[in-house]
Amino acid sequence: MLKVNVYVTLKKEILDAQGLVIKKAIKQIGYENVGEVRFGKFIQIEIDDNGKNEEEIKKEIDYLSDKLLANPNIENYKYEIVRN
Amino acid sequence: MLKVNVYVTLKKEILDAQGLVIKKAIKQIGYENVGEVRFGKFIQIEIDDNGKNEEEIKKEIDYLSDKLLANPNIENYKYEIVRN
Amino acid sequence: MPSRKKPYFGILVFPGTNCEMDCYHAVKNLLKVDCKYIWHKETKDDDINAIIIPGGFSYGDYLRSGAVAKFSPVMSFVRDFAQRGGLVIGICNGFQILLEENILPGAMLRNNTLKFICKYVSLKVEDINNPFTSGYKAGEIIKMPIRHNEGNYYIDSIGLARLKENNQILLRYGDADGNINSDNNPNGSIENIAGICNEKRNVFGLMPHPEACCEKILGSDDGLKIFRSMIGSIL
Amino acid sequence: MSEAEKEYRKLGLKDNEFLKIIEYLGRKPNYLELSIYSVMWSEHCSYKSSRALLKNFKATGKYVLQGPGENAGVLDIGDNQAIVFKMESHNHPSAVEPYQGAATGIGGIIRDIFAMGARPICSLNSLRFGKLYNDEHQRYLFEMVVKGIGDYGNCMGIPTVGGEVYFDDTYKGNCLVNAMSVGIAQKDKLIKSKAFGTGNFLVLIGSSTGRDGIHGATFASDELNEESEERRPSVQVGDPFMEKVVLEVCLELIDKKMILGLQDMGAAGITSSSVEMASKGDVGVDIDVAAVPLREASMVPYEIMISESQERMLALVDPSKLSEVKAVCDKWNINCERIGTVTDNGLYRIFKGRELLGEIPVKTLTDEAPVYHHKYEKPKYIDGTISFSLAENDYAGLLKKYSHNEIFKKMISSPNICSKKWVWEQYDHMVQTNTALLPGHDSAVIRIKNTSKAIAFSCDGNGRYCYLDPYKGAIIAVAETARNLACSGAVSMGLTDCLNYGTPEKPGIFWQFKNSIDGIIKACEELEIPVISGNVSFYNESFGKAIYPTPIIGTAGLIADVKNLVGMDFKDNGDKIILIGNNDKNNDPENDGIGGSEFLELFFGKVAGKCPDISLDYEKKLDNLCIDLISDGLIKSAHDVSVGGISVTIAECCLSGKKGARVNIKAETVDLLKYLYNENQSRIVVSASQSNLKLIGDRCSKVNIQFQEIGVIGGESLIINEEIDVDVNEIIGLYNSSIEKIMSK
Ligand SMILES: Nc1ncnc2c1ncn2[C@@H]1O[C@H](COP(=O)(O)OP(=O)(O)O)[C@@H](O)[C@H]1O
Ligand SMILES: [Mg+2]
Repeated sequence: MLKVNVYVTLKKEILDAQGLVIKKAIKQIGYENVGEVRFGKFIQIEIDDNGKNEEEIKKEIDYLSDKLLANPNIENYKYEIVRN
Repeated sequence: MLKVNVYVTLKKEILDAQGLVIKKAIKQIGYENVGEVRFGKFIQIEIDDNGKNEEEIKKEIDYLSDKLLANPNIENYKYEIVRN
Repeated sequence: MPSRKKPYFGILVFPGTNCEMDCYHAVKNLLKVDCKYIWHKETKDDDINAIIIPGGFSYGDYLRSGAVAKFSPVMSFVRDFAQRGGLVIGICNGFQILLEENILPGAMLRNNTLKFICKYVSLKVEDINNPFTSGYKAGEIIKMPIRHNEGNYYIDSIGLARLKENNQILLRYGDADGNINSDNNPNGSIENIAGICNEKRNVFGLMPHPEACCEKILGSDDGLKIFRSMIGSIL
Repeated sequence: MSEAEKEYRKLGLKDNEFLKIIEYLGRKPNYLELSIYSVMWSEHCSYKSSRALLKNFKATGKYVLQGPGENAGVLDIGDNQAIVFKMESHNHPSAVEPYQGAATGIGGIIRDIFAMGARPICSLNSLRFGKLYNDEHQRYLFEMVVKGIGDYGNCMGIPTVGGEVYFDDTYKGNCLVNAMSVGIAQKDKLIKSKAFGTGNFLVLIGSSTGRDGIHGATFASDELNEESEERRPSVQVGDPFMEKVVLEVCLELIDKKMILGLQDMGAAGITSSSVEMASKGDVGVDIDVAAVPLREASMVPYEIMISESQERMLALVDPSKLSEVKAVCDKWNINCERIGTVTDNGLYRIFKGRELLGEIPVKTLTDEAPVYHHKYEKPKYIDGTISFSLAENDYAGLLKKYSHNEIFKKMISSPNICSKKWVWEQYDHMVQTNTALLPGHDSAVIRIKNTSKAIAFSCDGNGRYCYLDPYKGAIIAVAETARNLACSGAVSMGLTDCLNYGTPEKPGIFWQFKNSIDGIIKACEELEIPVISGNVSFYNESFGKAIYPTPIIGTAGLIADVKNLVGMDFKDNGDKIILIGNNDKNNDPENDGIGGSEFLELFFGKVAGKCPDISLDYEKKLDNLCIDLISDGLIKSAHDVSVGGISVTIAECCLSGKKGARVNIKAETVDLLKYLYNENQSRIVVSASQSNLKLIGDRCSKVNIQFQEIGVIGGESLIINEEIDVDVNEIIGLYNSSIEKIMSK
C-alpha cells in the first residue's frame, strides 16, 4: 500500500477569495503579522501499487490530478508519495 | 518570513462524503487499485515571525488552528513550519 | 434577562447575511412585533429581548460555514445575552454559527449529497417544552423549506445521548406521515436532526427556514408558530 | 509588415480596423492604446455585426421607462416602483471552465441590475448542452454550470426562480449559458451610467484588480478550438461574497444620494466601463492606473486597463462626497479608490501618476467603432429539411415497436421534457420570501410585498424551430413566453433577449440572425411587447460547426392581483379538462406540428420538417382570454401546450396536482400519435369546475377561440383514449427522476 498526498492550490494569478477571508479573520483575531494566505485542497489517496514502479505510479497520479483532482484552468497541484 | 502549511482533515470516524465521491470517480477512470480517499483542506499562511522563537510560533498556530482553521468537533489538523 | 417586557427582536447582520430582511418581514410586518437590525460590529444592545441569527453566507461561508462569523464583535454580546437567559434563534447559517461558537453542541458537515438543497421538507416537532416550539402540538408534522449546503448535523455518541436525555432535539426531518428514516433524510444529518436547543432551552438552532413559510402564498405558514412561541414566552 | 505591427492581429483586430485606428489617431497606436481599441472594438463590446439590425427593435410602450442602451432595461409597474432586467450570455467561458464561467456570468448580470439602482429580486437561466446520456463531458458541463449558477446566486441571496434546459448535440462543443436577472427599484432612485461634470471623480469600488480574464472580451468573440484550451488565463473567477458586499454598498450609496452615476465592470474591465460612462456623457476622462488596487504589483498598465477581475463597480462621485463614499466602503471593508476624473476635452487619457501613457478620442472607441453589414444568404440545408415529413407507415411502424404506453413513458422521461427539479433544487429559489409560484410551472411568479401585485417571468427559446425556420422560430419564442405568462394570469410588459448564433461573417449564419431579428420584431409588434434590453453572442461554433440559431427570450408580465394566481396543477377530482385554442391544425397535412418536435427527434432521430405555424393575432386573443379567465376566477389551472405536445401538457397537470385524469379525444389510431405529440402552437389546457363550463365556453366563442372539453380529473391514472393508461405515481417517478438517474451514472 502506498499513500499519496495531493495538494491542490489556486494558480497565483487567480483570486483566492477564501484565502483573503481567512487572512482577514486571522488579523481580526489579533495576529497582525500575517502575510499572504492561500487556501487549497488536500487529498489523501491509498493506492495498492501492485508492484508497479515509481514511474508508473507517478504517471497514474499525474493523470488523476489533471483530470479529476485539480482543475488545470485555475489550479496547480503537487503530490508526494509515502510508502509505509 | 515563515511559511506555515496547515492540513485539516475530517476525523476518522466521520463519513467523508467528498472522499467517497473522489474514490468512486477514481475507480470509474479505471484505477481499481485505489483504497481509502480522504478529502481535506490545506491552508498556507505567511507569518512574519518578528524574531519569535519556534515555541511561541507554534503556540500561535495551535491557537489559530483550534479556533479558526479546524473545528475540533469534527476535524484534526497538523501543520509544518517552513523557514525560507 | 428582563422579562415581562414588550417583545423586541434584534436581527444580526454579517456582511454576507441574506435572510435578515425575510426575518424582519415575518416579525415586523406579519407578527407586528418590533425589531431591528444589529450590525456585526456592534458590541451591545440594551433594547432587545430576543435575537435572530438569520441565514445567509456570513463570510461567504468560506473555510467552513459560520467559522469566521464567530470572531465578529457582536458574537461576544450574543454569548453574554444567551448566558443571561435571553432567547436566541439561529436559522440555517445562524445555526451553523451557534455550533461554531459552541453555544450549541455538535457540528455541521456538508450535505451527504454534496449539493445545495432547496426544497420543502416535512418536519416532526419532537418537543414542545421550550420557548420556540411551544405553539405546536407534540408530534405535529409541519412543512418548511430547507436551503443549505451544509446541514448534515453531526454530534458524537456521548453528545447525542445527552441531547436525547434532555429532550434537546426539537425538530427532525421526516415524511408527511411522520416516518423518520434515511429515505426522508435530505442531507445525512445524524438521526434526521433538523433543530436542537441548548440545555437551558433558551437557544435554538435549526436548518429549516421558518421565516420563509409564514404566509400561505409561499406554500406554507407553519413557520409563524416558531416566532409566536417566542413572542408568547417573552410576554 | 513588422512583427510589432502584427500585434494587432494577435489582439483580434483586422487589417482595416488597424488602419482605421491610425486614421483616428493620426499616428500609430502604442500597445496600450492598441489593447484598448481591441477590446472596445471586439464584437462583445461593440456589437459591430449586430448593431445595425438591433436598432430596429421597438423599445417603447406603455410600461417602458428605459429601453436598450443602459445597463439594463426598466419597466414601470406603478406605485413609484420599477423593475429592471436583462439577459446575458456566458457561453464561451462556460465551455472552457463551466463552474467559474457560469458563476461569473451570474455575477455579471447581477451587477448590471444593481448598477441601475435596483435590488435584484430574482434570476432565471437558459441552458443548452449536448445530450447527456452517453457523454460524460456533457454531464460534467451540466453539473458544473448548474453548481456555478447555484453557488453564486445562493450566496448573493437572490432566488433563481426559473429557466429552461435543453439537450441537443448541436450544443455539444459549445454549450449555452444565458442568465437573466431582475431587480426592483423605487422609480426616483434609478441611476444612470453617464459621466458628467468636469472635475467629478470616477471611483472604483470592490475587488482588487488581478490578471484574470485579460482579453476575455476578445476571447468571447472568437470560435472555440484547441487553442482556447491554451488561453486559459482568460478565465475569470468569481467571489459571490464580495459581490454581495458590493451590492449592499452600492445600494446604500444610491439610497444616501452619495453618487451621481454607476457602471458595472464587465468585459474589458476598467476600460469599457469608464469609456462608456464618458461616451454617454459626451465628456473626456483621465484614468490613473497607479491608483488601482492590484492583486499583483507587477501588473503593467495595459493589463490593469483590460483586466476582467470580477466584483468591481465604477461610480461617479462629486469630489465633496468622496469622504462619505469612503466611509460607507470602510464600514463594509472594501476598496474604494478614486481612479479617474471627468474632463471636458472628449479624450480618453491613461496616466500612471503624472506620466501620460495613452490618449484616444472617446467617441472613436464607441459611436465611431466599426459597424459591419455582413452578407446574408439562405443556407442550403433549409430546402432539404423543410420538405421532410413522416409517412403514415412510419407511425404504424413505431406502433409495432412500442405500445402507446411505452411511447408516452419515453416522452415524459426525455431529458428535454422531464422535470428540471435536479437543477432548481440546487438553486435557492425561495430566499427573499416572494416566490409565489415555485419552479415547475409555466412561469415564475414573484409577489411584490406590501402590494397586491406580482411579476411573472418566463424564458424560452427553441433552437430546433429556429434551425428549421429562424423567422417563425423566433416568433414562437416570443409567443411562448407570452403564453406562459398568460397561464399565470400575467400581462406581458416587456422582454429581454439573448441571441446565440454562429459566426456572423458566414452568410448562412447571418441570414439566420437577420431572420430571427425580423421574427422578434414582428412578434413584439403584434403582441405589443417592447424589447427593453438584450445581448448577442456570436461565434458559437466548435470545429467549424455552428449551433442551431438560438434566440432566448425572457419576458416579464404583470399580475394585478396575486390572489387569483393559478398554477398548472389539477386541483379537484371531477373538474373538467378543457383545451382552449387552435386545435384545427392537427388535421392539416401541411402543418401537422411534428416538424422540429421532440417526438420526431426522440423516435426518429431527426430535426427536420416544417416549423409549426403560428398566428400572432390568434395568440394574442388566446392569451388575453386566459388572463381574463384567471382574473375572473373561472379556471383552476392553466398550462400551455409546448415541447412534447398535448399529452405531455396533460401529464404535467396531473403530476403536479397528484391527480389522475380520463381524457378522450377524437382521433384514429395512427393519427392519435400525431395528435398526442404534435407541437402546434396557441393551445392551453385549463381545468374548471363543471358549473363554470358554460360560462367559459361563452367567453371563448365571444372572442372566436375554440373550446373543447376533453376530459375529467380523477382516479389514480392518466388514461387517454383507453390507449394510454399509466398510474400517476409512475408518471411522477419517471418525470421527476429522469435527470437524476442520468446524472448519477
Ligand atoms: N435552468 C433552470 N433553472 C431553473 N428553473 C428551470 C430551469 N429549467 C427549467 N426550469 C423550470 O422548469 C419548468 C419547466 O420548464 P420548461 O419545460 O422550459 O417550461 P415551458 O415548456 O413552460 O417553457 C419551469 O418552471 C422552469 O422555470
Ligand atoms: Mg409553458
